Amino acid sequence: MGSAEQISQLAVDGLMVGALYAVIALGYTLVYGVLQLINFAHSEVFMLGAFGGLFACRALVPGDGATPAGLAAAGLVLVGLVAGAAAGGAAAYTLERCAYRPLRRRGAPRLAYLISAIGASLFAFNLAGKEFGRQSVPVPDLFANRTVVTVLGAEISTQSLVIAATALLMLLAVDHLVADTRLGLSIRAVAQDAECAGLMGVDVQRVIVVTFVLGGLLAGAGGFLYAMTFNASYTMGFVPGIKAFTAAVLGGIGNVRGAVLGGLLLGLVESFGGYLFDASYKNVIAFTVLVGVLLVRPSGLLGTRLGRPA
Amino acid sequence: MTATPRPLRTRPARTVALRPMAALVAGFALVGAALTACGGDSDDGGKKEYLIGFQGPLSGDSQQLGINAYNGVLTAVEQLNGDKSLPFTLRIVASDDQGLPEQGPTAAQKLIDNPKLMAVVGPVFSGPTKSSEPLYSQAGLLSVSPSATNPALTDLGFTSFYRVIAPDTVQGAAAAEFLAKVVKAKRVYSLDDRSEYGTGLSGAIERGLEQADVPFTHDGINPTKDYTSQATKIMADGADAVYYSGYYPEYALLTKALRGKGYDGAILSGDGSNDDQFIRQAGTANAEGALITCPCSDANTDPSAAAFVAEYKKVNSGLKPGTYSGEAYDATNAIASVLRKLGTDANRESVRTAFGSVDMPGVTKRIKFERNGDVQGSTVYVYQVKDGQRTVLGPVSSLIKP
Amino acid sequence: MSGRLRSLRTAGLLAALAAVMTGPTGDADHPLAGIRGSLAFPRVLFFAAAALVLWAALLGRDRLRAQARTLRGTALGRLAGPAGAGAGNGNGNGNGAGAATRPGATWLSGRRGAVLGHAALLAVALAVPPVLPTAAQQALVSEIGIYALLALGLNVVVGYAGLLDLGYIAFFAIGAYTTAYLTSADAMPWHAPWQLNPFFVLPIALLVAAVAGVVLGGPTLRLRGDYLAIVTLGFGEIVQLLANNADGVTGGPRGVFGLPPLSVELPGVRYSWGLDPLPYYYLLIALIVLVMVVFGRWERSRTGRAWTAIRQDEVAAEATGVATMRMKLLAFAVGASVSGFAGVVVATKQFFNPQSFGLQASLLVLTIVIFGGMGSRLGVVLGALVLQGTAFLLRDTVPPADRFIYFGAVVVLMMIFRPEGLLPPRAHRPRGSGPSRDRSVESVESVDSDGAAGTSRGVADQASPGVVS
Amino acid sequence: MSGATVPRPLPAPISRTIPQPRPSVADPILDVRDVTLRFGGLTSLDGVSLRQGRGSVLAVIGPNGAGKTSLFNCLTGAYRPQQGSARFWPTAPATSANPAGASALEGVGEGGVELVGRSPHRVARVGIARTFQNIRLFPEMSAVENVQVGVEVRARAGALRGLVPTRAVRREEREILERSHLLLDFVGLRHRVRWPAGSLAYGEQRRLEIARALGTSPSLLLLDEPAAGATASERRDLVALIRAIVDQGVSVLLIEHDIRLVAAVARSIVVLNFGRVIATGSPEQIRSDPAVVEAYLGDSDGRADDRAGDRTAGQAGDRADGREGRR
Repeated sequence: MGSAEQISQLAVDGLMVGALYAVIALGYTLVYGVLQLINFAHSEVFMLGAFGGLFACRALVPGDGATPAGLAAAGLVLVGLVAGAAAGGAAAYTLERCAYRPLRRRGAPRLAYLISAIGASLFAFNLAGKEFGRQSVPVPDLFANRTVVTVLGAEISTQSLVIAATALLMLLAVDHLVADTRLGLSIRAVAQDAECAGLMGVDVQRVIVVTFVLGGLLAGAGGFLYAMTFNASYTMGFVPGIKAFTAAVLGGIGNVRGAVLGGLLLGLVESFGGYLFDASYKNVIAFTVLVGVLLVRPSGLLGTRLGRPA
Repeated sequence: MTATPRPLRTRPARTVALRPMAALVAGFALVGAALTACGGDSDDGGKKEYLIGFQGPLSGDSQQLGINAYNGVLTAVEQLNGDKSLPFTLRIVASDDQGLPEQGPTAAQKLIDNPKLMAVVGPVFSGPTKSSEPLYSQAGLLSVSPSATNPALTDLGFTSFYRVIAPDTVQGAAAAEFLAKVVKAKRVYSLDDRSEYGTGLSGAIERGLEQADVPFTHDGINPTKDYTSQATKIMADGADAVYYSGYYPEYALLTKALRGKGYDGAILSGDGSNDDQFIRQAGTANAEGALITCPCSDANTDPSAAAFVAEYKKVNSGLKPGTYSGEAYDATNAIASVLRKLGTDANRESVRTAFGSVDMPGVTKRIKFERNGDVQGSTVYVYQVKDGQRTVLGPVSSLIKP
Repeated sequence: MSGRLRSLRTAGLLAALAAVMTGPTGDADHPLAGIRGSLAFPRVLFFAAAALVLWAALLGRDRLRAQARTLRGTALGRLAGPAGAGAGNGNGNGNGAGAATRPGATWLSGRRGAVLGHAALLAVALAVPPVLPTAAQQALVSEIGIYALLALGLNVVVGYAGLLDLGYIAFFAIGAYTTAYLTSADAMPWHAPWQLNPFFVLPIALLVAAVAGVVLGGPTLRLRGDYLAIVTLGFGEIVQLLANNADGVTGGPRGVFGLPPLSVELPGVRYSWGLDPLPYYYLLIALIVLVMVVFGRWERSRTGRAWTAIRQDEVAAEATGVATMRMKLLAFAVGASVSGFAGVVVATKQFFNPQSFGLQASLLVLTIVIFGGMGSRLGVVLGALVLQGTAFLLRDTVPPADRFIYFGAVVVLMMIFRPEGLLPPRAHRPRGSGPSRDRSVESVESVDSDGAAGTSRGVADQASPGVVS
Repeated sequence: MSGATVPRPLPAPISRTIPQPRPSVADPILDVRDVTLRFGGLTSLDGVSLRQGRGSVLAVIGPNGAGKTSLFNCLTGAYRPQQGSARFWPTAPATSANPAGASALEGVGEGGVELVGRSPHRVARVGIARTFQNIRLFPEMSAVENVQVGVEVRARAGALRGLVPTRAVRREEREILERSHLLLDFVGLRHRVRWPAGSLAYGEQRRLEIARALGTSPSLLLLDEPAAGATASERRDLVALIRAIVDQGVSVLLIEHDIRLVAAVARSIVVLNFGRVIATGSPEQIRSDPAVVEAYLGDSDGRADDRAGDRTAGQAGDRADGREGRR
């Protein structure tokens, strides 16, 4: 293998993982934009989405061990995505309803939200471990995974293509939704000044719920995509969650396009960093990026809040 | 003197009223938990009862290995209790250490506190063994591990520690030999998971490879999910065999990543990966052809262990023995053989002193100990995934000859 | 009417949740088996009954509250009401110390009562353990005592200064590894040229951990609360990873084994802590009492007030001349040093490896602090006793791996229903005072808008979670 | 709420005080020169200069969003202006170790102390205390504890020394508590000593904030709209309170909308609009100044735009304010 091939291979791998980080990061960024609150439990939404999609696929994949092909494969991927998104959305709704809303109603201080979210996270992933077992679970093979194209020596598999294409579609959809729709307008209004938006007739409570659910839908679908490569397990949320959060901060938290940029960049940094240094330090790399960005440029690369032109 | 201060709220009724719920729910949870506990044990005739302890992970991420071992102990105990010629009955007391070193002392102490308890099968993992053995040695309570393979454990001066499994040095040497002579690897990529077990095994393998003059690259990676850049690194290294010293969840992901990139060299791992979960988690197609070394025979395919397998299935409602089940069964039987000799007036001290001279056939190997508590001699077997099934290729020694 | 139905729904949901939490376990092949099993007969009957009891309790309580409210409403009426009179009364003497006794107080309240109460608790703590089985003693040391000490330290950071530190256990690791470095020549590859008695290591580990706290806190304490939480979490992970990967220094995953036990060697007095848990227990009690006394003194001093001020409104504290950065660093360093302190005890008592210092341990300590009562010394010690003690007693009925389901639920429920914890700190307990903080009412039902000082809610935003009780 | 506030003498700082110098406008306490503050493209303060005599009351008035609070934030270290300087000549409380007071104050020479670039707590320590437009108390702490936090700025016992209750430490604690009670007395909150600050009535909270500020023994007190939301009788009390404070030798810099209240206490007034000083002078001069009349009544089109811009700038600043980063 020549070194140019390795470089493009690492870039492709990094971009694929980065796209997943971006999808999860959107959830952090949207919620942050609206509530100025880091949703610590978002990683568990991601995990539950992965299980949701996985179980749906398992129920549908024929048990004879044959790998589906063609339309059946595409349909199964879609089912997985939808089920994952649904599970994620439901989890996010429940989270908002049970761990956040009572606090908001009381006007609790920020620290309370953080702690409540940490508690919810502990609860959710350990309960998932109890109900779904503590072993890693693979997503059944939904299509034959083989190399489709070779770009500059990098082999791109069906799976990478599926993941990248889906992630891209979701990112575009969210960007459109936030930038161009009425719902997006109210989200941006609440992000900029919740009180004022409330006075102007925006149903703030509803916008918050919708934002949570939107983040949950994305994270759930992202969880399913993630599980296709890396299997699902009850502890799977934590590390990608932290990394997605890093991506959100890197791009500028509260900024939708920033989250995408941050995710892709972080994926690349990690992929190359893991190759050049020690793969054990991949998490250290991510944390170092996080700390560095927070200390040097807390507003991130693009640095604007949700609702202001990027 | 005054009303207690209480914030006024817009919805006082709800918020205030829900207040006691935290306590109530906690109460329900506790009662419910108690409900799940089953009733007491019934006494069995007039025979003397000895207790046998079990220490291992019965919950947590690695619970499967602990459960395998526990079921092995259970099988032996059920079988022995069915034997009318024994002057005593046996009962198991299990203590869960979750496989974590910091849980070890408490788990061990629970067993030590029970005066009727004569010996312990366990601890299952090396970490808790290190933290628990000082207590067992102090209490003079015999503990026989079915699976703690860290080489150093028998050199730490524990006076009541034995194990019925060969340390990783034995497996490492055999694996290196297998790589050099059967796989005929020109270059080996030795990767460990930086755990106590993994580093011990990879170290032993690398010493063996040095002796066999096979060049190798050493690398370590903490358990993670994303092995893609590691796979790129391995392929860039040009090694035609990869040996992963670690456990099956990571071995599965590594195999998946390597095969996904079209790696066509040999992929191997050790006893920590010797579980059907590996095939499941890697996907049948990816796992095909993967090799696993283990200082354990597969009772399921070993004709001499057929009786054990049948008994195991009977006791454990149809489950097949897993990794370490046979070893735990042997450890229990070895303890029982000492008790049988001592009759009804055994005590901890007599059991411990008599155990060093045990010499009996077991289902996994002959059970006979070195002075330091290591089991004598051991065979390392090689397994391969064929058609989605783990199958035994045979002992390393016999694979080398042809 | 709808209120009642809502209570019933809440009660039912909580009971169902409890049923699932305590119910059977599922696995990946039968993902719904656990839930289905939890909601099957006869369990479901029990929990349905529990829900009804809960509902009845709620309704009864509702009614009492409503009555109390009407009474209070009339009492508060126009003027400051009885409360104001009482308060003025209580401070007629003006110059009394912080804990001036209130009129009408019985001999059990006030300063003297507190001292007596503490003394009684201490007597129980000293007298009971010897009669317990050794396993319980073992748990008292390594699961309760150590965590009580850790919780006392974290309490300074979270409870006093209002900073969320999720990498707290890293300082525990630093204390433990410092002990290994200084006391043994062969437990760890890297060791000091001379070996010290572990007792001398106590102050050294305390200092090392405090310095580590300052080094970490220096750059990060400028960050806002939730960022700080994430950065400290990252720090904790990094310390664990480094301990695991730097096998040439720390021994890596093999851990540290065989440190010399604590021992006293004075002329005439020779004592060595061995494997028996009881001596460690008494040592821990001594340390806990020491730490509680020191922190109690701090709590009532200028330092404690500065911390509270920072927690409640950092901008105002800074403008009032409180060196907020320095005080936050102090809180961080103090918390870290207690953690390092505990590290010494653990290191000399038992084997440890990097696994022992994971995120879960940090979260466990946090859970204890939340449960016990942020800012309350006795509260967090009792929190450790109750939480960890229950976990120990139920270890054979509830799988230990399920513990964190309960801990997570405890944290969320506490934050919702009783943010001030099991035993709230003095400041939050009822005290002869007037109507409560009507300002908090203003922010009810509105969105928390991040210290937007332009709005009237700047104050509430910065305040501690213990604020609203 | 609680009836008339009868100002009493302002209690002495915990350590002895040297005699306060007589108020004299020729002897400045504050000299602000050319302060410019921008947020992104928005200019919040544009070359603001003002000068305050020792022992005087200077009022800063201006329409909403004129930059008054931004000016306060620049003086107290919450913002760092891009240009300009603010020099301050404190009258330091003397300590027993240093009876000379002012001359020994760190960094105070002929040129006074530069405020720009100081962190807020160091501004407070050098002798400037402030209140906030939107009251910022420590709502959970009792009234007296709120004041104690201020008084303790001048305390000697640090975190470690405070641990050991030596005689000196105890005496100091007693003095702090005593002084805090006297300050509460001074602002008329004697009957609220042990009440949580958050439970006080609005007017009481304002007074408590002033007591806390006075606790730091300032030579200059910055009041940000102290009469906002006050009743007529509360305003009268406030006038009396401010006069009493000035009588004790503390200079006051005041932001206020109520021009009658301003005229009652301040001999000179600075008018800000769009971040610029548009007029300076006595209340009478200001009232007849055409620029001021224009600013308050004048053409509404232009003003609406600029004010909106200024408001956004203020918001951005407030957000920074809420974060830990001060600059």
